[in-house]
Amino acid sequence: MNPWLVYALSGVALFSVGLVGLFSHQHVVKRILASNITGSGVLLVLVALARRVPSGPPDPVPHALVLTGIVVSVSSTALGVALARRMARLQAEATHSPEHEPRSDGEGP
Amino acid sequence: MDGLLDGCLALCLPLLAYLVLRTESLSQAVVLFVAFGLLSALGWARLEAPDIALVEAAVGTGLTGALLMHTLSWTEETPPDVRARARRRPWALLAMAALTLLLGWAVLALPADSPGLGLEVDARREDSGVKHPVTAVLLNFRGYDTLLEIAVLLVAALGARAVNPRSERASSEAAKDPLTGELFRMMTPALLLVAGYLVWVGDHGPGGAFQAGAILAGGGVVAILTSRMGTPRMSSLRVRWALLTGPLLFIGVAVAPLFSGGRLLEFPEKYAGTLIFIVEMALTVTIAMVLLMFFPGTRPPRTGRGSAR
Amino acid sequence: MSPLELLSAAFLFAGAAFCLAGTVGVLRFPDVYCRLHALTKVDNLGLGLVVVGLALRSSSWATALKLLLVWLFVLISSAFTCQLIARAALRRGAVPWGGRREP
Amino acid sequence: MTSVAALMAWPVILPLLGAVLALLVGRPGVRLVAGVASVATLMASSRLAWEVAHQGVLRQSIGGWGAPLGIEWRADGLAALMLLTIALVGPLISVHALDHLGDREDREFLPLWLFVWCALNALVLSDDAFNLYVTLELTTLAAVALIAVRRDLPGLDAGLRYLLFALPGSLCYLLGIALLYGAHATLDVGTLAQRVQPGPVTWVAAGLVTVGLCLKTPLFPLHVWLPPTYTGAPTPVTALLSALISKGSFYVLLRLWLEVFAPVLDARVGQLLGVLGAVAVLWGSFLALSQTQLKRVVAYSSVAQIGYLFLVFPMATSGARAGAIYLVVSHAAAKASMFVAVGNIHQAVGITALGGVQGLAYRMPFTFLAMALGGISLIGIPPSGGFIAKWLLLNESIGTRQWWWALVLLAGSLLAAAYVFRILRGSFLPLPAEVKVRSIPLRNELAPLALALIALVLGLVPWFPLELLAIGASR
Repeated sequence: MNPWLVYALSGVALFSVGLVGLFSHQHVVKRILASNITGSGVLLVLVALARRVPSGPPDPVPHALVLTGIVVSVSSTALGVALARRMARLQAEATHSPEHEPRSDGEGP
Repeated sequence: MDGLLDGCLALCLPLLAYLVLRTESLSQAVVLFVAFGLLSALGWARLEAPDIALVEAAVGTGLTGALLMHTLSWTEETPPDVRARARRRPWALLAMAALTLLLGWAVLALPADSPGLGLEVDARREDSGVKHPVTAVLLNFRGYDTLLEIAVLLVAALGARAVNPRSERASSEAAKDPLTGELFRMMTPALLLVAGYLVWVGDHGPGGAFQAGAILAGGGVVAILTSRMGTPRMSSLRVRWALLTGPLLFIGVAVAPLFSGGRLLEFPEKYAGTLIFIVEMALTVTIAMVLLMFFPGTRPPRTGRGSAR
Repeated sequence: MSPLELLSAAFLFAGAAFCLAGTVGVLRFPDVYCRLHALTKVDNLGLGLVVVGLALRSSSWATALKLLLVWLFVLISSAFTCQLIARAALRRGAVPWGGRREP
Repeated sequence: MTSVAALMAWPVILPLLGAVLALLVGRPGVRLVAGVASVATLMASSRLAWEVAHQGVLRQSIGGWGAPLGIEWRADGLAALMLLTIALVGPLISVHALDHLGDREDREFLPLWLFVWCALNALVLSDDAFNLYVTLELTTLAAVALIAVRRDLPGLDAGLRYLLFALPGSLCYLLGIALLYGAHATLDVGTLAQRVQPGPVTWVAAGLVTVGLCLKTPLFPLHVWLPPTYTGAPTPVTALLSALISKGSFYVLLRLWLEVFAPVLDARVGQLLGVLGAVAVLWGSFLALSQTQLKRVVAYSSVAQIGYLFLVFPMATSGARAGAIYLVVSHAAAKASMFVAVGNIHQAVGITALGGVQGLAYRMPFTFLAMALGGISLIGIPPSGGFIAKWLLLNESIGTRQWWWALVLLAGSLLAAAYVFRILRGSFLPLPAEVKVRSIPLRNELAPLALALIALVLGLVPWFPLELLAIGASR
């Protein structure tokens, strides 16, 4: 049960938790968190595979892939959060604007 | 002794991830998610991947966590129907276990000690112009991936900015606030120094454009949240130049050899190191600017929820 | 075990003990302000002891200084975050715990 | 400038450079920069396709590093045809988008479209598995940003829904690639094809890659996000999504399946994909028949047409491959023309219900001619590209003695005829008096017509594309 296998299995478990969680939750922020966890799982598997080198430094190629993967997953998370935030504000305005007095701080859509 | 730490860490990660998704209240889920990010940064460190631990801690946990908490003040805490969730939970657990077993079966079938491409990278590292293998792969051997990835960052920034155009200008009353003013003044020089060091050290040690960009963005986020600096807006030319110098330089360096009969992204032998360093400096500014653009500057409108002011 | 390693092991154990105390404090204390005490004071001390223990073990002075730098930055940032959290809690109307409450 | 490296680099670098410059110049110069970049990329793509037609398969390693370390590019007939399709269909849709969307949206639509173009060109040319992941992700994020470009509630909801279905798709694909890298220590598709043997790693990796890409294409059981996303997004963006962006993930699946996985997996898995495709055809067509909104009819027709594409997997012969790719190309042109026509109708009359189409044929002749021609190609009536594609697939299904796919093809065509004529029938009825029709610029009317003519020409002159497709066909 060498160390890389432990982390690879943990990465696979993370992937499953994230993927199933993504499809079983409705709330947008929860689903974004789940997709982030799925991404971490895949990247953990990749880095665990890099650690299989018997002696000497780990294999740098998966490290570069994971660096790219983290930046891509952060970009998609940030885009998802931006969309969710805008939607929440529009919905809030839609439900509260009829009886709400005109907004003071110039917050028009 | 190491096995115990690895085993415990490898076990905690999925459990914490499951907890993140199971907690009903959103703010608690986000806090647990930040803890999960820090634990996974520890995992990267245990797997001897310092570059990734740096980026995970700075970007994956720091910025994403701050972004999620910043958003929570907007999204309504929709009351979850606990009964439906409870009915579905055993099925979800069953699906997770089945998927883990299936994928675990494949992982166990992998060869246990294949060196991967490590040997090839070490063989060709001298003529990549950079000593640190990860930076060599990231910017020279697979530089094309990084070029497309910068495009991914630009698209995400454009999408996030397009959707949240309103941003607050720096307000003067924030400057007088003793707490954040002092923090800001004390932190900024150290931050710039660390970011510069990280870009420079990327040549022969763990570091590089992403880590440095993330550190700079961290400082910028503090400035935005303390409304000392408005979110960078695409409408101002300075922001656009800061954002796009990196990509333009990278494309220029990539395309230059084509005119002299060489191949795309073929760095000339002698100048490879310096060219990579210049491109990384410009990319650091781009990455920091993009990560800052994800942050809306506006105070969340307190509509509907009468929280005591 | 050379005396240097013994000393560093002692520091490490002390640091771990303080971190444990800090965490128990965070779990047990009744309101935000007490928990902030536990977090900021005790955990930072624990971190300081661990850092000193590691510095004793580290091979070169450079790493020792870098470790101390880590501790310095954590001290600065936790000082400010603790103040900010306390101020935000006070604004949100979290009443400080006034002594023993009737069960 | 004629070195192979330059030839293969320009179709990717030019749109990227165009997008970055378009972002830089800001509002005044966006249309000019985007126009110049589009023309340049069109020339670069056709120049590369011309070179492939004459020299056969072109290969190139980026940065001069060899296969295992560096990233390889490969341009075979299939890639050349896809490059041409993207270069022709895309700009026509973006011309229509300029008037359909407001002025503010231009500043965001054009750079995003150029990013999509760069990503699709990079995807078509790349021969490296992880590079395909990065291009897929770039396409997905640009598509999400495009869907939400109007910042209205339906657009945001559609964008989020698409993001939260496409993200797990990419991550499944990435895990499949990670397993393959773990087993064979290479990311190059060509080397993978030689090293892959049947075994648990290959089966699970193939499953993950297939599920991931079927989520993004989308194939039948995983297509739930398509109708709401296609109706919520602005119409030109929907045209881009259905015509080009969904074809990108199918292209990757087809390449990986035919070259890497087919020889090692037994045929039953191919049959399963075929069955799912068949169910998608019937399910999509039935639902298209029962819709009342114009856009939803065309959206469900996309689900059906994508179903046809998956009929290639059970009969993995070169003829079926040619048929599937021909359907990809003709569907791209035909579906784009129908969505753009729907956009015109919406712009002119403002009604999206099916009934609102009544009597419009007299006032918007070109739009409805385009819709008719596009419909003919979707149904597969002789002079259209769709007919050639379905003919090839029919031939193969009889040739490989899997006649049931022929039944699916015929039933699908019949149903397609039903819902296309249902739309066209209304347009020839007398125009009700109270409907006031705003006149739309001629340029907007010609865009769908040009797209529909592409689908028609594909039917009239099929030998050029088929010869091009034959170059580099592995089996």
